[in-house]
Amino acid sequence: MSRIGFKYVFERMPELRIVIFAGKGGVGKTTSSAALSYKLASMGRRVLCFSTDPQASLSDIFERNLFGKGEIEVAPNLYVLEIDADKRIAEYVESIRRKIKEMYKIDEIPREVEDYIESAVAEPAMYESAVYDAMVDVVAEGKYDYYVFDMPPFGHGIRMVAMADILSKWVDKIFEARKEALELDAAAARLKGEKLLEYEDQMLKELEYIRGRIVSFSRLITDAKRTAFTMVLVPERMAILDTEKAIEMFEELGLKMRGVVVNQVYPPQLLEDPRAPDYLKKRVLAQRPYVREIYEKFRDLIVAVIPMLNREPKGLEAVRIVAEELWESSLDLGALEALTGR
Amino acid sequence: MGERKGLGFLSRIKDAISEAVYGIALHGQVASIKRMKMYTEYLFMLMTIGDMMGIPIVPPYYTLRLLPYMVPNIKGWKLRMLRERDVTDIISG
Amino acid sequence: MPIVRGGQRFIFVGGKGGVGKTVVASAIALDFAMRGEKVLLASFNPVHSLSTVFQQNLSGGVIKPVEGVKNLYAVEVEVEDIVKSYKEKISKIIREFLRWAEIPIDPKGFIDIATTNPAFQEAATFDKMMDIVLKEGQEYDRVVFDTAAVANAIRLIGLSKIYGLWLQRVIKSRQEALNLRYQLSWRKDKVLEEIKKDPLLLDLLSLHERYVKVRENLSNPSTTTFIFVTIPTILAISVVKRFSDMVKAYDIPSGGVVVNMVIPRSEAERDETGFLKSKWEEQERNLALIRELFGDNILGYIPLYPEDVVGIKALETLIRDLEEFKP
Amino acid sequence: MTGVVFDTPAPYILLGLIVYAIAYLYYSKYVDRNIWQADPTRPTPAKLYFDGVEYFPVSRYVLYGYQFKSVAALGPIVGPMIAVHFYGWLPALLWLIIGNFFIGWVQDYSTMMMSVRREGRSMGPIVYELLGGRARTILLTYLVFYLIIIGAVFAWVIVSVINGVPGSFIPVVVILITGYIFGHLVFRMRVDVVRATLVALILVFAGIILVTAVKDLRVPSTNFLDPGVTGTQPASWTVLFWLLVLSVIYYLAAITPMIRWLLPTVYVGYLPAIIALVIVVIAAVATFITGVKIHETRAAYVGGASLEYFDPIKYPTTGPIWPMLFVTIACGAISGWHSLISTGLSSRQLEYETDARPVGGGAMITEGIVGLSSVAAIMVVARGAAQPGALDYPRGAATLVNALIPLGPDTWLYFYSVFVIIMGLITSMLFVRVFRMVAAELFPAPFNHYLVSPLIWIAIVVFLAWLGSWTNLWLYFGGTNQLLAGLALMVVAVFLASQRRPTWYVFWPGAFMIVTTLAAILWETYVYTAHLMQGQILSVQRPVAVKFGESLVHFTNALSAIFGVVLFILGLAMAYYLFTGYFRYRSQAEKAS
Repeated sequence: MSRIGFKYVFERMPELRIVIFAGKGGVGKTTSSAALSYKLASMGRRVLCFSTDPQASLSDIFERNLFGKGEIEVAPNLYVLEIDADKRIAEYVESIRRKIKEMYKIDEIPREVEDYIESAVAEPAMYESAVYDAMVDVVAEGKYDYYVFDMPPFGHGIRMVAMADILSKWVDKIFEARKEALELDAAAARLKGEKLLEYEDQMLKELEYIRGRIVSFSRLITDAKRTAFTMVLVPERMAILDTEKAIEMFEELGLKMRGVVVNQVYPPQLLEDPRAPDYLKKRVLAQRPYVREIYEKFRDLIVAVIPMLNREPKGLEAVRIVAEELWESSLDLGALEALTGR
Repeated sequence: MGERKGLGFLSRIKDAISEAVYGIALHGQVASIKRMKMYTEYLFMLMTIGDMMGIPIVPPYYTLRLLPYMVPNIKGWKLRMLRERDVTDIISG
Repeated sequence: MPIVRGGQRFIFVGGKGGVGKTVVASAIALDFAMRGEKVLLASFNPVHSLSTVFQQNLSGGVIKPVEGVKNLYAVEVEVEDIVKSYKEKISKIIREFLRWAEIPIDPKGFIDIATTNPAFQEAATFDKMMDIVLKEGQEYDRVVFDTAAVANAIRLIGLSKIYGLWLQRVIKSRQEALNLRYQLSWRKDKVLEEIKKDPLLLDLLSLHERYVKVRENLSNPSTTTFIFVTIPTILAISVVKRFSDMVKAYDIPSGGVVVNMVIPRSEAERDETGFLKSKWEEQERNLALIRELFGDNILGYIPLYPEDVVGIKALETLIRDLEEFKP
Repeated sequence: MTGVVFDTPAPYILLGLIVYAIAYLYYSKYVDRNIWQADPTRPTPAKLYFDGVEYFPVSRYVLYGYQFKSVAALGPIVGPMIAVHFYGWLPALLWLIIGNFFIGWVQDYSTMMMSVRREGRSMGPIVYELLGGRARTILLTYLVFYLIIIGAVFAWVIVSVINGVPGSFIPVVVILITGYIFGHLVFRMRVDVVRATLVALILVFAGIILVTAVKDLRVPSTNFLDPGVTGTQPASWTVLFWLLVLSVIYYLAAITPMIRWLLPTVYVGYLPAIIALVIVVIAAVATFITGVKIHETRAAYVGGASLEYFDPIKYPTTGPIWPMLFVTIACGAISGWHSLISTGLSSRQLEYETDARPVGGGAMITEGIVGLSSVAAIMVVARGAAQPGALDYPRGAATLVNALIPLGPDTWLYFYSVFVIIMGLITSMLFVRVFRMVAAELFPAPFNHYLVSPLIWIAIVVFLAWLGSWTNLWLYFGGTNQLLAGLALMVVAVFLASQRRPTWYVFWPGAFMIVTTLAAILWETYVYTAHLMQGQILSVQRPVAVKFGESLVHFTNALSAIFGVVLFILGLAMAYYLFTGYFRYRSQAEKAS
């Protein structure tokens, strides 16, 4: 009953396709993402691990430069994507320029349009948008069985999710406006008795395309059956506060947090081990109140507990260790409860 | 206009009358509908390329994708949107 | 010797998440205050923790004196008010355009979306930071910024020129639009008055003006320094490396690196479980890397404490350790 | 046909038509060529500022139709109805003919031309540029008054026809519903306009035929809420009832999406209206053949110049022929409202400068013809009691038309009653919408809110229509409208002066209109003030006074007097701006040469 781990999450949620790891900086989001992806891939499924964090450390974890290199297979079936948003933006904008030139058979883009493009590139939220679109992109392609997203720290992570909400409302609204404008055009034409051309508005088509992507992605990530939002936290005051605030903000967005992963929990045996120095025991004890707080506040949400490792989780070997803990935690809820001293 | 020349006086009268009837019955409404469309377009443009008038509204990432189709409308849109209007402009129709 | 040497007024503290930026920033601020300088500690974290570190209520978005320490003031920056006023301005402009609009759709939804631009939050944070640099901060000998994750910080302090570029372009667009509006108006005098008072343009212009000043301030090695906090793990080190390189590339003075959460050798040796030992061995390799990368720029080491650093006493210990502790 | 045709309206109407032909063929051509020097090669705003929405060239025939539809409403019907009653048909006819010749089309055409030469600007901006912000504010304030007063008068006319012709409301409801159906067919179900129009026509005529054929449908009966009241003169409770019904319609028109109901209803309403107008004009000329005679109780001239008419108590609802006749008949002779239409949309869509003459001038002259036919219609029905009745026109029109197309007097009575009601309704529905816009510009919050401002309009309109005297209100309407005309003409004079062009042809008509209307407004104010001072009430107000006490009526009259004072002061101020502006530009022009 009290066994925990992602194994059970996947058992309970057979339709689960997307796992998103969010949380404060330095709590092990990227490690968890890498580990879960690794585990799923080792079971023979195609997995994409995608870091949306601009301080992406997937390269560090897999000890291989992945930044801006596209989808790289780092282990059998395990693909990793660390996008270079700036590069992506540059390419995207260039394609728009090309399209304008082709559409109107011009060599030079009109000044006000060019000004607009340049200003768009520099817009503060452009970076996030590009990352967001990359997420939409890989999911829309549907090449993988599972997608694991590593979100940027706190504010930006939530915003990335909020973006799904805003963007789909936005695209809905402008779609409505465009459609209404065309309706009105058609109405005027009908009153004039002009032959009614079946409207082939290219912009509407483009909008439909954008809308299709945004809305279906937004639907997907807000679908509790197919997407699991997971907060990673460590037994520290700030991490707990962050997690609470994140859950609150998620609820404001109408989303539900699927679970929390508790990372860096000192193995309880350390306390009983006579070989452990007082210093270490003190650290274990210092962690206790926070473990208790986590247990009390998030008991129903805890999906996995990762013990404090004796080394930095990098390299496939270390990832494998974390992966096993994530999949079936050696510390189950009972052990956790024991830790709280009740 | 050129085509009509050969059609003779009577058919010219007929055309004139049917145009006048259209003017009485429908022109005003078509004008109102066009104006409504114009305002609807305001919203659309504001929400997409508002930055172009210094009104940043949403991150322009997806807007860029629409930009190519907007290119021919931008000038007219700016003119219409920024023209100062008075109540007496909108009485008719 | 103070932790941060040099006379710079503005001290930014950054690093990967979870490395203890807030604690280090607090320690630096406290250190100066105890040496008799008037210090402002400003937190730009999305979830503030100064109140926790100092064990007193410092929230509310206004500058408050830190009780128990003379000369130390702190603020947990809130941006909601700025975001709100910005939203109101945008909404007013849209409504103005639609004053006589006969449209088949309800514009309210549009206005709601229009005012949720995620850039607003960022711009507002930036705005506050500039205020502190240019206004409030001028009354203090030192201002210590506890910034959010480094990527934000870089953008926040306008290291990336991109923000300034964007501002310039938006200003230009706004000016052109207003100019066209003037040309197309018949109430020239009235419209000219309105254009002069255009809230959006005024905002943008003041933003840009302050931006330029802040940039000047920040790229001046005699007024600003940038302190990085790291812990002896590869992940944290590579982040600091990346950002200190970036800072160098932008001619921003870098004030040094603080190495946090170092497991003391003595404790590792005492551990017979092997748990700390193997961690420590890894740490030794990483510390060597840190020395290699930052050498003389290392300001000091902070041991990994068995307990959380909370309260002024603990900070005082930390300050002492920073000077004395050697791994 | 007895050989003596001078006892039918035909020769007089024909005389009018001839004069109008001269106006159009010679006078307007002269003005167009010599004063404005219209040049078909000069690019019009439609071409210069082409935007496909407001600015784009439209054929002159279309614009002519549009302009005519926009200027012709109940105005050319109600005005003659009152004027013929009080002054006899000859003065009414002469003013229609001469007024339109020298002033009416001159204004419509000239304002349009001025706008063409001013980048298609509308009246507000032109006045602002020529005379300054205060003059424009006065103009807009005038607009507010205009919209309220005309709303009240139309409301009263509508209510008295609905009340006097039981069951006439039913076809009107049918039209309102048909409007919705038409909108749905065309805009939602994408039926083409011809088919949808057929459906609409069938429904509209079915409504009229139904109420003519099935007598049981003629409910509710006249004055059904005021038992004991006889005659068709509407009584207080019934009036209030119908006014509230109208209020609902107006409010819906003001706040629902235009495209769903208001616009299609306007269209559907105009279908029978156009037919009605064309038929009545033909029938008026055809009295040569049909032999419908001028009614024996109708005299060519009744009075108005005698000293008697200077007694406001004895003749409270009229007054001396000068200035009152000239404000009684506005539309048809000259109407200031048209200047707003001419400069609103038409001037931005003229393809050639030379089109302004047929569009601006031609439409106004056509409206004059409608006015003539109204006079003819009133000529052939009996002159009732002291007050002109709103039923005079439908009765007269039915008499004229039935002689030509004998479908039975009842059929035509219902047809023309519905025509009057629906024209009044449609224009009022559009006016409340315009009021909403003006309020958005002029009023402080929360009165500028689109859900609130229509209520203000409706409340005042209902109050005035219920408690005021409609003929007096009509005179106020005429006053505001004609003053607007005088001002518009003067604005053109100022403009021409600034362009160093001859101004006489607009200056003198403008001056005449301004002086006449200021005098008329003053007279009306005097009428109300005199009643107040002597503790009297106007005869039409008696039923209300009996039921609700005289103080309410006195209050209404006091309000009306204040109305008058405000209008007068505003008019005077505007006239001041205009005349000083005119002479300033003139002296500048002289100095320059």
